[in-house]
Amino acid sequence: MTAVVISELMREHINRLAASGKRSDGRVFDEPRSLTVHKNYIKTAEGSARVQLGNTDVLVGVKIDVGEPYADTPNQGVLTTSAELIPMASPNFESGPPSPTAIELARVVDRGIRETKTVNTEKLCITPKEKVWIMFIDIHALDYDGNLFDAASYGALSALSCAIVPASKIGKADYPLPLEHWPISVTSAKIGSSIVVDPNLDEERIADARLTVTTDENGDVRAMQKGLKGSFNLEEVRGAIRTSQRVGRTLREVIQQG
Amino acid sequence: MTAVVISELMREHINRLAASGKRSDGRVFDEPRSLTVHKNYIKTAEGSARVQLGNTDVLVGVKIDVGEPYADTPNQGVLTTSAELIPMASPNFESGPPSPTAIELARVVDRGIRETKTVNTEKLCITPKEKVWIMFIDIHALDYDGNLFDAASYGALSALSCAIVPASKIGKADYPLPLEHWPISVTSAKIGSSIVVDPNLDEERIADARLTVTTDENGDVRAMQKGLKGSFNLEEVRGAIRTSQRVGRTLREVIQQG
Amino acid sequence: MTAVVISELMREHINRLAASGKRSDGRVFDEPRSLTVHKNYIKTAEGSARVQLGNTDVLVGVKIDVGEPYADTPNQGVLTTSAELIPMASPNFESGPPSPTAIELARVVDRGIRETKTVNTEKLCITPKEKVWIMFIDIHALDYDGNLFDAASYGALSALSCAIVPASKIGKADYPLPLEHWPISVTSAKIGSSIVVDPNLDEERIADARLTVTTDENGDVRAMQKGLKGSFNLEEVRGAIRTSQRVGRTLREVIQQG
Amino acid sequence: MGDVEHIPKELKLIDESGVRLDGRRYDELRPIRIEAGVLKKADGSAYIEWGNNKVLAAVYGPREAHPRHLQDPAKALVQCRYNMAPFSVTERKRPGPDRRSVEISKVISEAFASVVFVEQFPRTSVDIFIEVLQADAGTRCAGLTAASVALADAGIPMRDLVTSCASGKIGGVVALDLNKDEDNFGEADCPMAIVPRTGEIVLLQMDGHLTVDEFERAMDLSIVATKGIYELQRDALRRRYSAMAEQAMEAPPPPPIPSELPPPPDMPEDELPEVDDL
Amino acid sequence: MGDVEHIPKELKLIDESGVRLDGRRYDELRPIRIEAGVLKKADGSAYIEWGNNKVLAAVYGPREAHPRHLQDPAKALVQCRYNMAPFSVTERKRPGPDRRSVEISKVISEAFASVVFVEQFPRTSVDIFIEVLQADAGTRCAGLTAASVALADAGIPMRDLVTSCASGKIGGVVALDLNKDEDNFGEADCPMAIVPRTGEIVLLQMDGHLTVDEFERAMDLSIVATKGIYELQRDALRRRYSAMAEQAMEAPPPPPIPSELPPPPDMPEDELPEVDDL
Amino acid sequence: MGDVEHIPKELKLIDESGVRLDGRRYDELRPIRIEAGVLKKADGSAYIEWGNNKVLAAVYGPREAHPRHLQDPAKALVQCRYNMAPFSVTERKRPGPDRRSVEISKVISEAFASVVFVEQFPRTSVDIFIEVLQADAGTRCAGLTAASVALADAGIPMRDLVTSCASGKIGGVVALDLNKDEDNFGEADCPMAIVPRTGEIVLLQMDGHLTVDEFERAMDLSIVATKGIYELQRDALRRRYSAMAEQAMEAPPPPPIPSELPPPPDMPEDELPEVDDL
Repeated sequence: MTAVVISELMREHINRLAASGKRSDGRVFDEPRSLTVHKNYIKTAEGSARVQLGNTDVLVGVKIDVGEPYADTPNQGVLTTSAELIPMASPNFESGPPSPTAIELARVVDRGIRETKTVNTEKLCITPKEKVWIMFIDIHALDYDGNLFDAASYGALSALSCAIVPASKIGKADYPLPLEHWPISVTSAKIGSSIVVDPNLDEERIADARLTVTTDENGDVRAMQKGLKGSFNLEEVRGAIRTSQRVGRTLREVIQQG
Repeated sequence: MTAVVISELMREHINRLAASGKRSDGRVFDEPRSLTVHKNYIKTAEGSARVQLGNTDVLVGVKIDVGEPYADTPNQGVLTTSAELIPMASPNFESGPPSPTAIELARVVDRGIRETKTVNTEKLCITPKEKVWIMFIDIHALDYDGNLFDAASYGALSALSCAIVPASKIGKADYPLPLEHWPISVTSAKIGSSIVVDPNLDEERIADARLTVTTDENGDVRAMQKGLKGSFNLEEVRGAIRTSQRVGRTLREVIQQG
Repeated sequence: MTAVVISELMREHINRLAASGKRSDGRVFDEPRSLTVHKNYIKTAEGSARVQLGNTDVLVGVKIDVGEPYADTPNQGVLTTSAELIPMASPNFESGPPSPTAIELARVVDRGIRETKTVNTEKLCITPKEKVWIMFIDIHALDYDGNLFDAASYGALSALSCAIVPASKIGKADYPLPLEHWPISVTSAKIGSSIVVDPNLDEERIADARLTVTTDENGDVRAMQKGLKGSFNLEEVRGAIRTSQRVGRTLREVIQQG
Repeated sequence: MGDVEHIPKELKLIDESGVRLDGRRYDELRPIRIEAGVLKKADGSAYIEWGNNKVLAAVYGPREAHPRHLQDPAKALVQCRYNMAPFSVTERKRPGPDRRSVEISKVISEAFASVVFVEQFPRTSVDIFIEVLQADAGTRCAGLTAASVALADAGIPMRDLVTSCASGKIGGVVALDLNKDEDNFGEADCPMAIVPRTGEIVLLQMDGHLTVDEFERAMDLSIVATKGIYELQRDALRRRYSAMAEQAMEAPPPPPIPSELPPPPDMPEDELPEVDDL
Repeated sequence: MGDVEHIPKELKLIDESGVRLDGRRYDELRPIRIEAGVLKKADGSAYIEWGNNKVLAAVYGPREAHPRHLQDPAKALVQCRYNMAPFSVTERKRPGPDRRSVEISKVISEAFASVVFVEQFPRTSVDIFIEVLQADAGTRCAGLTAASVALADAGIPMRDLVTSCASGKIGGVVALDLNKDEDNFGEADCPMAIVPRTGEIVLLQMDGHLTVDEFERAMDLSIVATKGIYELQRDALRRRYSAMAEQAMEAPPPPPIPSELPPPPDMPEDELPEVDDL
Repeated sequence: MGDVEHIPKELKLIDESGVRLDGRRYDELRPIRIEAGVLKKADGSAYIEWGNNKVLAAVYGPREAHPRHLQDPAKALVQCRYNMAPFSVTERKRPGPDRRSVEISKVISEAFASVVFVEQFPRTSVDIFIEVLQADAGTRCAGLTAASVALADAGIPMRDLVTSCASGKIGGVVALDLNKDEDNFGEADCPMAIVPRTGEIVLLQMDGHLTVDEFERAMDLSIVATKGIYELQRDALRRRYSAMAEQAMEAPPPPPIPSELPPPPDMPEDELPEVDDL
């Protein structure tokens, strides 16, 4: 990703707004952008969703195919997550092998799903040790206006939630992917001494630190990832967890109904 | 490939010649360069040919080995074509992974052979679904003086025409590769308002557009590929097809007898 | 590796010393640096050794796993050697795919072991044509002060000499890797008209030519590799072989007892 | 032709009364829908649905070309990257370019090079990104057609829009706009791209088996079809400009936040009419 | 959690009396040993043994950043490369970075970025290399802790040392510093890194399942533990400086051989106290 | 030694009367044929047939080295790329460099570095390309020998030609110039390259098992053989120069087409005799 030159004016503008409790797009600090979810967007995928979080636009497809299990989990299906930050989505994305940013994104989304046991992988075994269903989650960012972590995470969960296991391929009846949990990631960004949720691109660029907290339907913590070059103190971490629980509850409903 | 700076003088020179019906090497517009074919040039290959089209010099080797068929064609041998534009052949070729130019070259040669059903791949099945003969066509450009498309295509056809299936490896008798068609590609280049066949390097560099037309022994069209940044009108395309049919007939004989 | 600018002063200094029979670290011409060997340094490896040759510090690990034999040696285990010149070890090493220097290093160490039949690979067959033990020798340079060839070679031999074949993985008893020879490589460098053994980094950088000679316990030659841009005459080659035999005898004992 | 997954030998791609498996006649296009200006970050963009193909195109530029040694001191580079999303095909495609997409990127780049006024923007590049989201044969034609709209949406001065379509041969009949089954089991496919007003053919590929007469008929079908598609492109741009004009009238002036976007390229006013008699 | 090789279903990671498989209590660290200045070529280095982890860290810089277009005219880049030796794990790891090590390199780079006085060294990079020689869970914490010492050993001006530790949950119990079996079969792991004197958390990751209350307890365990580790870091540096001072007194002056090493960076004298009230 | 495809245990590489499988005596070379100036685009070129080896060498340069940061302000780089065509060996070789060819490229580059007058062409590179078209053991020697002729054909000033040959041990006998079967089933192989007039050994490798005495005998065989090969190199160049002279006399003056070739490097006239007492 090429270096991004942010004018000092922009930084001052957003910092000044934040100091007076405001954000450049009019939201309050703990207010996420509007989320729209379009499930089953892609017919060639076993599951898919196009998700718009404000102006951030992400398409996630789930392909499900027969493959071999890992030796250590012979009765479980396999989950694998990739992200492409295609140059269509931003003047700062370049084609080529996945950047560290894309790799971190894919791994954080993957952990959010995996650690919550979102998919019951034991129901994805065909023949123990030999054949299981493999899920490929592919994150395709189309338009990047900040906070890809959450948008990709919502897209992945939405795509999984409508995915069909193509069991007719092996002479059985197709069935919906067995989902058991609904983990929601919510990202907070620290701007000066303020902490805002779901940062847009302008906020993300000047933020000191970022904290993504994934909570489940019980409010338990399932994954966390701190990013950027600044720091949080413990009280700020606690605040981010509370925000994640509260915002997560609302967005979980949007995704479940989407 | 590094940018090539062509002097405007060269461009003017060739354009002026073309406007008066002449070419820099004395040929008339629809006259290809002389073609020499040396079959069986390489003993380690199952088939091979070194082909000189004017000063363009290409060596093509065919290796044939046992492998697995594609799932969708369980009774057919497999054809795969690669091209290396090695830096030996031109100051403008660089080592490294195949350039777009090399990839296009390999794919156009491959389509010319594949779409004409040059090789009867059904006679290359050993055990259906399990074992078939795989043909690797490797195009090795040695000296590049323009029109690699045709030179490589003639080399590939020549190498296939003398290739032996090494069936003794699996306890049977070796037999010649079963060839059924003789597709010939002929490339036309548009220079100003003139169209010349088999462009040499100087012509190729200043040409506006290129059209490669592959015809079979009946004069039917089997593959086409337009290249470069200019355009053709429909009448020019028709002319290029007629030229390909006529020039193809002559060159097909050279290759069949080579 | 970035270009290294060596001051002419350094070159003159070392050359002047050499002309008067001296070396910058006080050694005589045919004196190697002190060698310390710490075997079984890494518990996760089947064999390992950390070797310090002067200030050159190399860690070599041997992993042994079940795999398939080569088709042409169906009854023999497989040996494969890799080297990483990690940027920790020198300001001139860069991360990325193996450089030509790293590849040459791995191949020279590999040949020294392979050509001496150091390991009796026939005792590493599990099921002919199907399963054999595969040895991965990984050379990890930690601190680079010249003459990696010898340090890596001593490390590899030391690691092999304490390696255990993990036969308990396949229901048998673990046993020591069957070592049959003790090849020792000794590198000579030509500085002006002098030849010094085991060059340190300063010497290596200004050396004209390098000759690595691997001899076995009988004093026979098992591998040689000339490097750098200068030359040796035949008499100098003979001298390097004699030095390798003599120095090798001493260092072999250090490694056998280490 | 394309990859064949299961070979129904007796598959009849077109029946006695000239009706194709999806109900079309030999000279019928699949339904096409084009929308311009669908992305926020790109300088121009377009979305196309063409039968079951779903393709996005985005344009960035003219912007400084990098790496620098690729810059042309005399003109802009036109660089296309055609890419398929992993989930856009039946068998998941591994991310990143394969040989097929490298070739398609090359021929599409070349197709636009003579249409864009590249001399106006030396040392820059005009970058075209085509993302195939859902594929059903004909993606290069759909992508090129959408990219053309995205270029206009980005305000890149061009001599005209480029329009693309394919024809081929199925069950012995020359037919327009093959879908995936027709492409897999048919006898020939011939994609082309044209500047509709001048008849300049800027992309032409063909594989399969056509007599010269069949080739002529295929080209005739495509040329006629591109005239209709050209109208859809223009219509998408018209709707886009109307929407922008409405927005401009309704919306309050933008806040005086310093923009990080580069100033628009210095393009002569009088070039604009060349693209926009829409 | 991590890769699981064999699943002993009935494995009890912590018994009724609160004792873990390796004999530790829930709030006990594995033995840690740190040594500074262990490599000759690097500008700074440290070695750490942390339970069965063996990790080396080296620092080069500040030195000219390359490639040049990555240089920041306003400050130094802090770039970490975390790497595992192929033999450091049970199953041989292929040489070179995998996705996991790319992510770890990124979060460690970010953890140090706010601690190093990067503004003092524009256009340079401070390169941190972490090599895991033997792994037993917790390598990122061990590596980060060692890298912190290596940075100080290299004389890089920092606001303070950074110290790292993880806590997690095993057999239903929140516990400090999981080893490999505990990481594989436990319920959660939460590595963090902190500036001990200010409480700034510069690295925080978590996966598994923790209630908010459990998370609080895990953080408490880690924060207390980092205070002890911080002392080990300072102690290693103290020993390093003593050794250097002794050497300086004992050794004859170095020979006047022209050095190839660049002159030390021009760092203000008064910054040094910030790292070294050790 | 090399890759062994089938192990005929009882294979006798040399019989009681000292005759090898291909009929040669222990001190006999395979037939060698060298031709200079075989390619049009390269600045210099040569083709060699050495037994069943067929190898082409081409030279470009001195030309501007790139990427720029590799340029040496004091001298030319000599860079060799040894490559095997995929069809040059029994089992198809995947295109592109493998570890073996990287090593061979390196040692051949080094072999020429002390022979070319690199100081005359700072910041440039002399690029040597060796393409193995058909391989039967000894390709590095054949390639190096051909490259030497190609360098002279390109007019690159050199102290002398370099000549290469290998000897080894088969069936207990030290023998010259092993072919593929001998290399596969023999006991040792020792390729070398020498400046014949001065005896400088510029390439030396060996693997297998030789007593010191056997090594001496192998080197003797090679050194004697290189004297004959050197004559073949000189002869090829003589024929090349004669042909050029004839052409120059017969051919009409070239048309006044502006050339795109760079002007020949500014090389002092009096250097030329150093290569060309041929």
